[in-house]
Amino acid sequence: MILGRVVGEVWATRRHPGLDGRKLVIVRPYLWYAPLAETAHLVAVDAVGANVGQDVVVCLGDGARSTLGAANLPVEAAVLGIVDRVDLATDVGRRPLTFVGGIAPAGSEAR
Amino acid sequence: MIRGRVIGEVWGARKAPGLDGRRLVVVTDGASDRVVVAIDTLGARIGEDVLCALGSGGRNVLAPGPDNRAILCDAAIALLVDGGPGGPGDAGEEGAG
Amino acid sequence: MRLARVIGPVWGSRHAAGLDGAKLLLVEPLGSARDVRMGSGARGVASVVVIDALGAGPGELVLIAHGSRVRDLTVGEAVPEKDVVLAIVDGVDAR
Amino acid sequence: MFLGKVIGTVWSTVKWKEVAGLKLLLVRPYSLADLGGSPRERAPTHDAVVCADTLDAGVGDDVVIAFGHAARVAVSGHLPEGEKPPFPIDAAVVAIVDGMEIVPGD
Repeated sequence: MILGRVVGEVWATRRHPGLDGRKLVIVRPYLWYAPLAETAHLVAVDAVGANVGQDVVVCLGDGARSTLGAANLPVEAAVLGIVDRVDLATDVGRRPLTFVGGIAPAGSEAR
Repeated sequence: MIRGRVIGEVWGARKAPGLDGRRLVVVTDGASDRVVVAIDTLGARIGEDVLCALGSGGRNVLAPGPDNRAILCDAAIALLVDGGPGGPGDAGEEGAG
Repeated sequence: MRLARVIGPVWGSRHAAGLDGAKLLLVEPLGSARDVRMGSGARGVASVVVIDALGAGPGELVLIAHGSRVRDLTVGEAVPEKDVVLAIVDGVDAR
Repeated sequence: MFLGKVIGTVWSTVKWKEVAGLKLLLVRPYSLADLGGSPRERAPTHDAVVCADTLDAGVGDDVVIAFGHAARVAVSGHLPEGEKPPFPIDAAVVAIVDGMEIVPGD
């Protein structure tokens, strides 16, 4: 699962029937997000009613599909939680955390 | 699979039971700084060019077929290169030359 | 899936049993539309070894795909190679 | 899944039979930084990937692309639960974008 911020929404009428009735959101990940290319975004199905500007937890792969209740969905990522608060120590370990686009979630401070 | 070169060997007395008796070699792919530790069943020597299979491909080197999920292996030497283009370090040698 | 230019075959007599009779190619994936029009590989994109059952030759443009499921559905479940030539490309229209 | 722009089509004759009927598109994924501004100004910067398409997307369309299992499901039509999709592909178009709203600033 990854941590990200909902930065937008996508509308599409021509889409795979497996996406019918599902809201698609654009998520900017804060940290590593298993990209095929460094796209700095991913499109996820919103399972919890997340709004633009909210921090969310996104599940990828099989987990995303089972969150939505079926294995055979054309879905790679699903928002499964809205984050109320993040506590993140960024200076633990040998290398400080690097954030996608240099943007850290609120609550992540060196301590 | 990645095309790489064996640059070292790894020994360890304490290892997971699935690795008992397995030879472990260090392979670099030349193009990036990526280094992987792979199981070698073919007798690759240091300096030799190899093809290294990853994930389920690596398990298929040790036990071909779909029922090998229990095998402890995420990378294995699949072929010792006799010939072909693009050995690791080619770009570097061109640059130096 | 990616488009790639075949650089040439790679061979070796000592290999895993699953590679018996297999033809392996070193290919250079193409990136941008410009690469595709110019017919050369993207700078900085690492070359890949793929298994080919379709008979692609050096210089040809091929479609390659990656993954264990792709492998299972094409060359077979016992093959230790997860990058597969899916098609030999006749043409690309890119802008 | 990622957003991308369709930049071309690919055609070929020698194929695995499972891939033979599929329409193939060249799609360049967008980076988040590419998505600001008006739809006309959007220009993707990433390397192109080849995606199977069953939704009849055309060159210039913005699309949502999926990889892996999701892509194989996308070209399979109706699949009984538990059955694996039979197509040896790893990327596909799952939606054609009508519009998007982006608020990338923090």
